[in-house]
Amino acid sequence: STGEETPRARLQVVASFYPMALLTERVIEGVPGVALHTMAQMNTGCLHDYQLQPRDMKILENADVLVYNGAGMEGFIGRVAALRPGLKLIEASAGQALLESAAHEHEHEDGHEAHEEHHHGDANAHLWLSPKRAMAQVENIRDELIAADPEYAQVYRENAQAFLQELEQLDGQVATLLAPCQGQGVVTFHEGFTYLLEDYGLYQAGLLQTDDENAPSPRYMAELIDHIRQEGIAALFCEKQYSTRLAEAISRETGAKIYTLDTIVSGPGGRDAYANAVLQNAQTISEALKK
Amino acid sequence: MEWIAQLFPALRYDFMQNALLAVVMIAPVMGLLGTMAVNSRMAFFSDALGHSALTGIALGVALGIDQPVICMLAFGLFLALVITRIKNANTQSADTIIAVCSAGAMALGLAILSRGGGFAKYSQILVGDILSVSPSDLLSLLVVLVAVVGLWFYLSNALMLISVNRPLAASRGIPAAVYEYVFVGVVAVAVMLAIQWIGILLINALLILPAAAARNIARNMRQYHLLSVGIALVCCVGGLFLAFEMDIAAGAAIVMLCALAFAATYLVRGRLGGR
Amino acid sequence: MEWIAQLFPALRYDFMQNALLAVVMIAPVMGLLGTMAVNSRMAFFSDALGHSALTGIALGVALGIDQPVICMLAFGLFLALVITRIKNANTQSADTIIAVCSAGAMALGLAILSRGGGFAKYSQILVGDILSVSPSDLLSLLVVLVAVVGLWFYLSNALMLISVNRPLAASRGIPAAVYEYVFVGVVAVAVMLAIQWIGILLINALLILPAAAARNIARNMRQYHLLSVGIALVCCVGGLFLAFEMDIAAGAAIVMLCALAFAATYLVRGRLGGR
Amino acid sequence: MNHNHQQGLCEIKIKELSVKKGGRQLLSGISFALDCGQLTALIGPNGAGKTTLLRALLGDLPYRGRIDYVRYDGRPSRAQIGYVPQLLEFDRSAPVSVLDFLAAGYTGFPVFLGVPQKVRAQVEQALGQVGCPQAIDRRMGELSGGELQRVLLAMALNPLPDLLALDEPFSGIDQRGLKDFYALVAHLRDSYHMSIVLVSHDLQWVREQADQVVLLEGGRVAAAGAPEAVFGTPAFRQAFGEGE
Amino acid sequence: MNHNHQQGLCEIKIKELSVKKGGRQLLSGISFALDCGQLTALIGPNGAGKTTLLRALLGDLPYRGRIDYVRYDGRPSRAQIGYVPQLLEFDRSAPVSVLDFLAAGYTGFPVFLGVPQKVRAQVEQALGQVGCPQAIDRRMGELSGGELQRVLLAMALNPLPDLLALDEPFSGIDQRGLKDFYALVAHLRDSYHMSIVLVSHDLQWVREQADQVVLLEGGRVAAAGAPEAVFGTPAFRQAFGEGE
Ligand SMILES: Nc1ncnc2c1ncn2[C@@H]1O[C@H](COP(=O)(O)OP(=O)(O)OP(=O)(O)O)[C@@H](O)[C@H]1O
Ligand SMILES: Nc1ncnc2c1ncn2[C@@H]1O[C@H](COP(=O)(O)OP(=O)(O)OP(=O)(O)O)[C@@H](O)[C@H]1O
Ligand SMILES: [Mg+2]
Ligand SMILES: [Mg+2]
Ligand SMILES: [Zn+2]
Repeated sequence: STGEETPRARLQVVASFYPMALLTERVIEGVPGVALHTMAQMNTGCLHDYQLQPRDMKILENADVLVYNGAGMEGFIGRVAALRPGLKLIEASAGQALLESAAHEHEHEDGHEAHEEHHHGDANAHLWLSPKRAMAQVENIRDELIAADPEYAQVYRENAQAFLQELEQLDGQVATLLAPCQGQGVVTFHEGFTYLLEDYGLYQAGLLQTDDENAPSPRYMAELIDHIRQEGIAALFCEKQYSTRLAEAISRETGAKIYTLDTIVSGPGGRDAYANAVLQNAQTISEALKK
Repeated sequence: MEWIAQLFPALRYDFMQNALLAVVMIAPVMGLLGTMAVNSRMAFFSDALGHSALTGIALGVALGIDQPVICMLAFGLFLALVITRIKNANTQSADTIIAVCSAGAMALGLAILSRGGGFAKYSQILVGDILSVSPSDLLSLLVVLVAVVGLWFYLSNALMLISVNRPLAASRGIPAAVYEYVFVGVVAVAVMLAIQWIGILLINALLILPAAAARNIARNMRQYHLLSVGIALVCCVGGLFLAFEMDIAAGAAIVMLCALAFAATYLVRGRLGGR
Repeated sequence: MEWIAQLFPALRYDFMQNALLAVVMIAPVMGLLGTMAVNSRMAFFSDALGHSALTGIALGVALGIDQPVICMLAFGLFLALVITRIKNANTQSADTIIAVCSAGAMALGLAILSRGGGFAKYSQILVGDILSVSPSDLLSLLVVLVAVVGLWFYLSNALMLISVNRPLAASRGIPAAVYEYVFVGVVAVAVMLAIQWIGILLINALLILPAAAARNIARNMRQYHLLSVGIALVCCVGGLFLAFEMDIAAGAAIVMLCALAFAATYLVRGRLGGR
Repeated sequence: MNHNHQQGLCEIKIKELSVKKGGRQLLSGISFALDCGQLTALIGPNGAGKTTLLRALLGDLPYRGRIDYVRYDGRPSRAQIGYVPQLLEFDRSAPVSVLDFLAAGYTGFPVFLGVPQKVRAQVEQALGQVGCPQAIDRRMGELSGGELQRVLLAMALNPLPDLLALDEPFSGIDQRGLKDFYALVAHLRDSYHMSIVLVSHDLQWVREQADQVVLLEGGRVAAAGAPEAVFGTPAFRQAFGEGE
Repeated sequence: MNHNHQQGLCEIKIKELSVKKGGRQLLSGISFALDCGQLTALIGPNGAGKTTLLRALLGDLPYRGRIDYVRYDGRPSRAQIGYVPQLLEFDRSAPVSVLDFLAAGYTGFPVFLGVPQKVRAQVEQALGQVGCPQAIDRRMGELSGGELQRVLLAMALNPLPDLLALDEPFSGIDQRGLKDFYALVAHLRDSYHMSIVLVSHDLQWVREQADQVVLLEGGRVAAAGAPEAVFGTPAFRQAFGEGE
């Protein structure tokens, strides 16, 4: 669905990646003359360090509105803003209280206050994974779209209303699923689920994050293993896009089982895709933590 | 401009126009510098610089300097000088020394990164993309182009003699070490600046592949330079349009064309009187 | 085992024990292979293989083959043979050819990746971490160790003569091309297998740095091999414990120690009768 | 040195050999034969193609035409070749000692484990033969020009080859070494029934010692035969002037 | 070649020069002087340190002791040096033609833009002088051993140097070239008041032509002075045997 093939729509809306498209689609459905395009379609992970492709640039060239997650997820947003001064930018996460990026979580556990100064700036950007945060994002998207296209304010409002209701329902389901696990600690291997955990009364007990530029130190790994043993944590949560090798090593040593969650950055699309994925995640967590 | 857009629909887009101007300026710079980089067996020099750019930033942040680009540049220059210094001691081949320094610098960077955070916001500096070049970037590129071409008039003869045989060049009164330091300094600066706009893969490939392709068939310096710059230009412009048409990453398309150019010159080398 | 854990608290953890066993087996393999990799100016050979591993996977997926590791291995071997073939045509220095092939392969990979998805789940294959080595990995490593050491008895003399001067070796009835292909094949397999466990940075550094450090001071083949393997072992084991103590990434600590070893031998080289 | 050559190679026949490289015809229509027990001198001006011819003989260059190695019974055979190149370009920083280099050439024992005493003795003897025993523990890269020539000769002579191909092997050798070497070559030819091809610009010595002389000029054989015959040809006078 | 050397260099004084490398003392206590207009021959067995001494003279090796370049008026000066190395190891695959190489040495004009007609004529003349005009458009890596020596000599002779340092420059040269070269060296010394140091194993020629002979042996000066004097010393007989 590149910009040039479709007949020029009245309002070209672009979503920065899959989850933003899922949310935006529900707000604009049925508005006449609005076309939605998704950038980074072939990318199947988070957008950390994403490089813009010709396809994305073509989409952007004709765009009127860009909906993006924000909070540091789309590193390319500065360049895009500079290149297309006229483009209306909608930051879905605007106005939300962000959690600090938890990549260096362990220093908190040690209670080393001295390390505080390391934590300037990096926010955890994975807000869409918690339905509560997604609702705030939908509200942002709705308000900004109305500002951009006041003529159809009513339709946007109604769409968002319906969607928000569904999300509220989803929120209830997730809360019910996770209620038995209240107060439990969870170990994950990508900081994707911190918001979900915090919002539903669980907490991130440990995080081991690896990518090309980040490898854990053996000391940290050892502390995490000690921690898992002490707390009796029985489940480790990997994400389907990321390696499970370290998780397997920890599992071998502690006996904790490995489960897989979905960061919802790629998928089949569709009206219910978002809700289904979130529900699936909640079910996985609740099953894993069931004693 | 209308007829251009008629002929090349891709040029209707601003980003394509900017990208085109950018490669037209970068290609000659890399084509020129590449001739001597290949002669001096520095094929992985810019790769090493690129990979250690993050180390420069990390060091800067760890030391509390808040000018990431300056730190990156300073560290790149430092690394370039260290590599040249060790290389001139003549204990090892150039590629080994580059590998050692590159690995050491990268490991240092990773060690700093694994100790404390706050770098993610800078790592975007390194993900340059030719498609997102802005008009102000174009101005900086022009400056680099003029500076490098100007320098080349003074440096190229001496660098050629040094690359043939260092003691012989020294015996003719050429201060070989000075010229080498200037050359690696220029390469380091060009690489570290351009990396923000075009990314590391593209930079290293543009520096080495056109010159290597030219070397397959060139029989003298004039042919070598002409072919190197020519191949760089053709592949860059061609790659850009190819990427647009085929919907693939621009850098990847350009590099693939360069690799094809190498393959082509490699295959015809015998027939044209090369080796 | 109790007293060991007493002495080295780090070894209370299974993952540290496994990591220790793994490096104790990998270090000699890389130390041995590295001696000839450095002699043949292949300092970036394993780097090129590592960076193009993803291309192998991408090609496999694009062609519908669903065995990523096999595709990766096959592509690595293919690339190694291409590099050796072009190198033997003698038009360019080894590092240039490695750079050309590496850039071409990577660009191909990126182009395929940018056309269609589904690869990200494989890309993590390449970010091996020594801390995640499993007992079954250890068995594979043992096999590699035994195979490489065994082969070395047959290959090393011939490879040494070839690295000194190829025509001379050929005149003594050594089929230089065959030996070279076998050698790069072994390196390619070892690298492609080990990359899953220890990651690309560590593998390249382990292959090159200990041998380069040894070369600074070695005066004959026996010293060269002893020092190379010795430095690799000491740096690996030391680096692992250092990483535990200092709370930094294990791979980074090991590589930094190797770089220090290079610096140390570089500085004393004159005094010990090296160059 | 108790190689029995009666069973070995008898003759090397070169027929219509030509070599093309870089678009230029470096050799064309070269035909002659090398007999065992004979010393063949290749002479000719700089750039005539002498080195190119030797390299083709070694199979180090692609060529057209035939080079046949023939045994006493007329059957084809493979020859053991000893070669001393005109210029040895090698990696001077390699940690390879003269001992490593020669030991690896002489035996199959992997030198990275060290060199056994027996092999060391063998290397010492070979270096003694070429007058360079002091170099045994030096790195190859540390040798002077003349020392390197001597070490290469020691390599070429062990194991005793069927064909010894020497490309200006004595050009950097000092006066005393020169005499010894000339004596050594004569001795090898006479005692071991070895075929020797030698490139040299020392026409005096060639005239006295060679059994056969091949004069190359511009990639062709300008004259070939017994020294006296070749030295009398107009081609020879043209190539080297009136003197000599 | 109308360089006026009356204003130029007069003498090169070497005092207590010593060179250490790889833990070995390669040269020690070398003292002698090179006068302008004189041909000094460095002789000695292989590995004596002749090449090492030349490289120290060029400043290509670190040394202890002093090397002073003195002008007519006694003031220190910088010398223009022409050098032909014993072995030129270079990158044979470099796309550098003989013309590029010489033109870059002779002029400041950047050869990557092509070589102007005037410079080409100058290069042609220089190549003619060393008997190698056919090589002008070949790549450096394609030269035969003797052709390379000639090209290097052409490089060393232009611009006319104050000190010409030749390390066995004639070792790969054919017989006819040899005579021309010997004549050229004699001519240079006589006409241009140039100081020449030459390493050679051709003792006959040294005896006839050198003004001064320095015999090196094991890194020390074993004898120095006029040829007749040096050739009569016991050190000389010990180094080169009774003959000669
Ligand atoms: N880099 C080095 N390290 C250690 N020793 C060296 C080195 N280079 C040369 N040598 C030694 O120094 C001595 C002198 O070498 P040099 O090349 O000066 O000899 P030479 O007189 O020129 O001999 P030739 O006549 O064979 O050219 C030799 O014994 C050689 O082995
Ligand atoms: N790789 C090459 N490509 C093209 N021409 C070459 C190549 N190598 C050598 N030549 C040319 O081939 C000719 C013969 O070279 P060769 O080295 O065989 O001469 P030679 O008889 O050994 O001379 P010399 O006495 O100087 O050693 C020379 O003119 C040289 O320029
Ligand atoms: Mg020759
Ligand atoms: Mg010498
Ligand atoms: Zn993420």
